[in-house]
Amino acid sequence: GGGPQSGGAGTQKGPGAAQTTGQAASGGEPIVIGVVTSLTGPLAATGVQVAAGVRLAAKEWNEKGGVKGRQVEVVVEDDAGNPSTAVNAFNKILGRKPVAMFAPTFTPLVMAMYEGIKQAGLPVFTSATGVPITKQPEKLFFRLRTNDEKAGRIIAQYAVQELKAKRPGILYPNNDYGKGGYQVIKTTLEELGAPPVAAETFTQTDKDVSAQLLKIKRAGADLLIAWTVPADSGLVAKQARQLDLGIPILGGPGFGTEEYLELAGEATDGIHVLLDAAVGLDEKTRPFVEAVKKNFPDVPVSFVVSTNYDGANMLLQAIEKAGTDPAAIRRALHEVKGYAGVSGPYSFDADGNGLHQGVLARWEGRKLVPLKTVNVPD
Amino acid sequence: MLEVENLEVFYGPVQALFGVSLRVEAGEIVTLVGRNGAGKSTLLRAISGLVPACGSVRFAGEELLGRAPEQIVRRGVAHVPEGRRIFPGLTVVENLQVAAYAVGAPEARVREDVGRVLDLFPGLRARSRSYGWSLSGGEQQMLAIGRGLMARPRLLLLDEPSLGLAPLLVDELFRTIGEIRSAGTAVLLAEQNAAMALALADRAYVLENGRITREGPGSELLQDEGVIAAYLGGGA
Amino acid sequence: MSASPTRPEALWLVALAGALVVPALAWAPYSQVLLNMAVINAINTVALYVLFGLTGILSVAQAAFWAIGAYTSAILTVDGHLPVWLGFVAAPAAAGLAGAALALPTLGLRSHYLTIATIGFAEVTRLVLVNWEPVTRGPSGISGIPAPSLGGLSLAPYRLYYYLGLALLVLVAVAVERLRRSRLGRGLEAVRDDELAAESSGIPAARLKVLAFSVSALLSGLAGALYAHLQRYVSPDAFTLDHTMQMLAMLMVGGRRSLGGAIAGAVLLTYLPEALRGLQDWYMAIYGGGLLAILVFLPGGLAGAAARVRVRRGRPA
Amino acid sequence: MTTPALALRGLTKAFGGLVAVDGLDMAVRPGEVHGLIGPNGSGKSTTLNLISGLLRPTRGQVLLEGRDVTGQGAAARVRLGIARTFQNIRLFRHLTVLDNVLAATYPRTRAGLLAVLARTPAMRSEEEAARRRSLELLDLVGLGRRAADLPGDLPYAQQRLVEIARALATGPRVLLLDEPAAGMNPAEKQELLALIRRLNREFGLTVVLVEHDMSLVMQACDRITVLNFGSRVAEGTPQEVRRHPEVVRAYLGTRFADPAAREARSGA
Amino acid sequence: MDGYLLQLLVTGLAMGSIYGLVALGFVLLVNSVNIVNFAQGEFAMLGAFLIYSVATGAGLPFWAALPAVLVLGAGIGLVFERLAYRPLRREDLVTHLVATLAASVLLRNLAQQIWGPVPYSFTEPFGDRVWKVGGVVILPQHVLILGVTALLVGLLYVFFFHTRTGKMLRAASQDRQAAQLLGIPVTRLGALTFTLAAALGALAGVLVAPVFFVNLDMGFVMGLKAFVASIIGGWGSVPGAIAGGLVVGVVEVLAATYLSSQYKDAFAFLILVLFLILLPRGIFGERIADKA
Ligand SMILES: Nc1ncnc2c1ncn2[C@@H]1O[C@H](COP(=O)(O)OP(=O)(O)OP(=O)(O)O)[C@@H](O)[C@H]1O
Ligand SMILES: Nc1ncnc2c1ncn2[C@@H]1O[C@H](COP(=O)(O)OP(=O)(O)OP(=O)(O)O)[C@@H](O)[C@H]1O
Ligand SMILES: CC(C)C[C@H](N)C(=O)O
Ligand SMILES: [Mg+2]
Ligand SMILES: [Mg+2]
Repeated sequence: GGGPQSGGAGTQKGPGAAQTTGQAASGGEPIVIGVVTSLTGPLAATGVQVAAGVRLAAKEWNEKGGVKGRQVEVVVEDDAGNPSTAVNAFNKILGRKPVAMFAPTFTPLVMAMYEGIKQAGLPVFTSATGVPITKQPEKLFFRLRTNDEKAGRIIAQYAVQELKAKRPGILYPNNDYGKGGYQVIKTTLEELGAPPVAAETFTQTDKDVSAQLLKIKRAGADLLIAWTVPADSGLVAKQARQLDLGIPILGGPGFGTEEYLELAGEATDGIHVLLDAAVGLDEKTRPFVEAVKKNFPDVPVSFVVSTNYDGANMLLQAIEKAGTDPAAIRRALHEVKGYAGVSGPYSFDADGNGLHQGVLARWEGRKLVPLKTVNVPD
Repeated sequence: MLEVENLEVFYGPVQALFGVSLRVEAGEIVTLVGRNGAGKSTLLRAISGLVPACGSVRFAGEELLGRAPEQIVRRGVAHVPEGRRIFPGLTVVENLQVAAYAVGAPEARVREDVGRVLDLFPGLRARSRSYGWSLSGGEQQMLAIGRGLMARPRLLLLDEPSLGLAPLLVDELFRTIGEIRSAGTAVLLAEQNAAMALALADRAYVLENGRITREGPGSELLQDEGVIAAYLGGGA
Repeated sequence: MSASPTRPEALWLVALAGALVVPALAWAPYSQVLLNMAVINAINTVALYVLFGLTGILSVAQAAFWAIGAYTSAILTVDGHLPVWLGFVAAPAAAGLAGAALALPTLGLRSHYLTIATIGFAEVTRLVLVNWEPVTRGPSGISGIPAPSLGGLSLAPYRLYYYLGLALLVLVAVAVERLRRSRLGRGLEAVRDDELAAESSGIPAARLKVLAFSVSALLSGLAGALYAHLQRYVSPDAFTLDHTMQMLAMLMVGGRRSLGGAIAGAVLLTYLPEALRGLQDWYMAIYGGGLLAILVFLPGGLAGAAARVRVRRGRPA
Repeated sequence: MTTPALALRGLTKAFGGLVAVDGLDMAVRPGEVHGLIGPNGSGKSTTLNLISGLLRPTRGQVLLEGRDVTGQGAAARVRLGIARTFQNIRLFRHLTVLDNVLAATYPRTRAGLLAVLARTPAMRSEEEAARRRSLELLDLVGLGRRAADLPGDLPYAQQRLVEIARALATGPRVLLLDEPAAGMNPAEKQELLALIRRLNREFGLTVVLVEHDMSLVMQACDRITVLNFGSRVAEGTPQEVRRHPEVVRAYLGTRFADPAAREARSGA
Repeated sequence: MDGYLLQLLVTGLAMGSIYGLVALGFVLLVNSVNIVNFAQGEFAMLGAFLIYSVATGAGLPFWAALPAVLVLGAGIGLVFERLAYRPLRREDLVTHLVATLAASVLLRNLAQQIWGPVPYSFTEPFGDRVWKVGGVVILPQHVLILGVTALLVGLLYVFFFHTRTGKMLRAASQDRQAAQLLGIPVTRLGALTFTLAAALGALAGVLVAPVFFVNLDMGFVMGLKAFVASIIGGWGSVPGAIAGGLVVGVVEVLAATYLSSQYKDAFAFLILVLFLILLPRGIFGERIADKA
């Protein structure tokens, strides 16, 4: 069964508003969970969601009396979107003797902390999707989202098989996330006999993708696969509409967030999206979304909150079962099979990948309508 | 018109002026002579508010100490500083205009005064559209003096105005200073060219190591043996 | 400051002694990594001091040289399987060459124009790191960088690694001070104060600027190797314009014409944001305000403040 | 005839439409003090800039001891033996007076980067010698006591002397002085005159002197070239030049001209 | 010319006019207090957030909200002048570079405290309207930006070269102390300048909000490119700001299309370096040399 899903009283301004959640009320020292995420800097919009998810779970457990009679304390430190700062944040939290950590959503930041993670030997949760993370030999990572390899394959298959694309074009940001996704999508498209006719990239801080869109159109693309982060996805949708691109768009997970919707506005209508999880679409997830809104009114709700919320719940459950020894926690986590999280069913494989699904949906008006869920077990 | 009393100036821990007192009456030329580093420039800077000082500087009955340089100028005291300080990216004419704008002169007067300065220094007229940076040393000096005149001050502080000017122009400059006086402007003049400066001066002060050691009519100091030995030398 | 003929050598010795014992007092990995970062930042700031403090060239390409050093060593030791020590030699060499390569075409440029050219160089370097995937592995960066070892003793523990860094910093500081007190150093300072007058005194400004660029880049390259083998992972995000700006702030806070100031500023600004972490998401705002306050209330930086104290105590500044 | 220490041939410099130096021919004999005078803006400083290599001529040549140096840069010309001072003092602001002079020993020293880092004995003795020489030069201009000061703390006249010491440190054979007496009082001018003579006679320096103080020019110079509008209007000994009507009219005025010239002018 | 190329040019010019608009803020400060303001982009960011709050948040109509935002922007400029410029007014360019950098960190993070890290969309005054001219898409917002930028270029040019205050400001930027000695009220003019610069920045933010969205990063991105533009146009040159901006915008779009979108940013800097080497004064730069 899942963790408790409705929150108690009291709202906080944002996940960064207070350093810790939960006090040692009863039964000795609190159990400390560390979170390294972007509270400031260019990635903060996503970063605050990580902290919110973990905090919400901890709060709910604490209200039920904690874990093994101990309160749960969440310690959050900022990575400012910068690898060195991320390492410092990680080490700083280590001083609080955490039992496990939550890492940023941006793969290079996670990799920067890797040396420290290895030495500390702690289980680390992340919703970063870069493939290399779970390829590390130590198997310390527990990934809470579908990784890029799977997601890329799902999106490419959907493009060819369901949307009948023959001449797809690809647009991606010139960073780790974009390039990783692009490689998989391109290879899959080629395997499926519909190689991309154009693949264009842009710098993530760039606020104009019209030249790229025009070029893709000019190349005769019949579908645009846009593998972009939320803020850029808004830009793509809007500029595609303005330029009258005239071909269907299939977006990556970035197209399925509140942040995106705020930016894209009307331009989102008709766009297909691949999501990790049907948060907010599925009636079952409603109470969760409301709990987040209530506790963290300023935090946008997306699968980033829900996956980290699920991760924290699985962690606390594992502690309840196996105690606070890191090795024991990891063993317990690897035994998780079919945990029904808000985001979907979790089963950690040997590499530590927990979620293995893709939810395909379509924007109709300003509403996302789920179309189908694809499961890709290993 | 200008009364300086007990002026003291420090540059950090170093004291440059020790209780200096002097006065300049309306329509008078007063010359300061003194060796290098005696404190002539410092005195002028203190009067125009560029360096902080203690004591008292009263102009037309009003205390100037503690006022910002721009307020002092608007009360009628213009300062042609050491080192010219031409605006390099302004043309000759703009350099002049700006000095008049700063005291709120009406446009017609600005035009008239620019013309007068260019008449005074024909060498400048030829370069009137050139940028300040490109002028020769002497041209810059002329421009600096001209800029000082643009404010139509009641008291003009001139710091070594003859520096870098050709002999013919030096003669003319001193003649001009005489004319300025005739027009009713008082002049306080610091000059190395002591002979000419003293000849022109109504009164003069000798500054030594930050103290006034002597004062008197210019012609009198010009005859003074001590002054001759120290400041007039054997040369010109 | 550069005008002072009598340096308080004692101060240096006290600082060094402090630097030697401090790891014993700071056991947590957090403190240990910060010590290491302080040393790396100090080398970078000294490198910037050579270029900006001594030569008057404001370059914002420093992080690019740092990156070139870090990547050179990472690539050679990970993909080339070369010993780490070779990386420590190749990194400064590669960065130094890059420095000369940047200097040569831009020699004719003055002040802000040169600065802008260095921004261009930094951006292009970053783009190459991101896009030249076969070599740099693109934006995902290079992981698994080995730690150096000394006669069988691995220097991986942060505490030991810190001593390696400290030794290099001391070496760098001594070398830079020797440079400053030589004909070359005076030549650099002359170029900084008045390039035209320097040329007219027989000082070949262009050649010295290339020297300054090369030395500065070389030192940052060394800091890069140190960084790569400390974090054991490099990615393009670790070497952005922000980082150069941080080094510049460190130098200005320390006092731009002072070697000691450069080091002190680096240490201070390495710790300042960390000390403010307790303020959570407010801390960057406070950091910006604090940096501004330092500039306003400590004109001339730490070195300037120290000089004023010395004057007040009646000793020669 | 001996080769001139310095010769200008048809030297021309145009700034856009303005021809600051216009086909100037001039020969400076070895060991003489050669005056270069003329009204403000007549091209004297520009000429010095062309000689010292800070400006490239539009046309014409600069010859040092018969050798064409027109293509050489400023620093290279210093190495060949031309040194100068500036009309607007240009000292190295953040270096001490001594370091200002020491910096200019650069072209006469050789230690490279490695020698400097290793502090080789050769480098150290070279450094020692340069330091000694620089202090001697400061003593020569009378500023030994101010070696440790920053130039900005010195009075104007002394800053000019530091400039001269700095120029001397480069080991020149030809010294170009641009208004060295500006801002000096008569006593100081006398000392400057003595210094110029000493440099000329004892050290065998050829000097080109640009100066508006006629008393100094007349006493110091062996020969004088007079410029107006960038061209030579007269050349000769001080006595010849001060009598030249064109020079009197355009530059000197009657104060410096001798009675003969005054008559010549009033007669014209 | 075919429609595709024409469309690309239109896009490039649109981006270019944005760079030019922000570059005008730099130019204004260079010509009056002679500093490079790293926080100029942050002024634009604040303008965008303010218009969002005042128009969307408080529900004021756009044309009423605009003057309010300009006034607020001007107020921010006044405070900025007091805290980040005036105490350092005697220091050099680099001190100001670091000081305005520190101020930009402060402003950006204060903005995050006020508005949160999440971007907003703002589409006034034209909403989603698009013009199509012979197959070429033109956004009214872009036309507005180009028009406003051109107008501002004209106004600023007249201001700096044909008004008393403008000439006095140029003088003050070249030698603060000499200006003071002439009686130019440098302190008051400095405050005026920052008021104008911040208001100009805020206006830029308002105008580009519909193009870039309202977000915390927009300041830095625009700032850097605008800075490049102002160098290409000529240091401190008013017409150079727009000329440089247009060059950068067009080159970027063409290079991204015909050469490589991976290296798009590199081309902006590449032409910059080309300009620096071949035409160091920029398109309209005045020559102010070091003269012996
Ligand atoms: N900014 C300064 N900082 C420190 N000391 C200074 C400063 N300006 C002047 N002094 C010192 O103050 C004293 C007086 O200098 P001042 O410039 O007033 O002399 P002066 O009579 O004008 O000499 P000169 O004939 O050289 O112009 C000198 O000893 C000088 O060294
Ligand atoms: N770089 C330049 N650009 C444009 N004009 C210049 C430049 N340098 C000098 N000039 C002009 O050339 C002329 C000659 O200048 P120069 O400095 O050689 O005069 P000078 O004879 O030294 O005069 P002074 O006695 O006043 O120093 C002047 O009219 C000056 O304005
Ligand atoms: C100086 C430049 C690097 C940056 C620019 N000033 C900005 O605001 O971002
Ligand atoms: Mg003086
Ligand atoms: Mg001259």
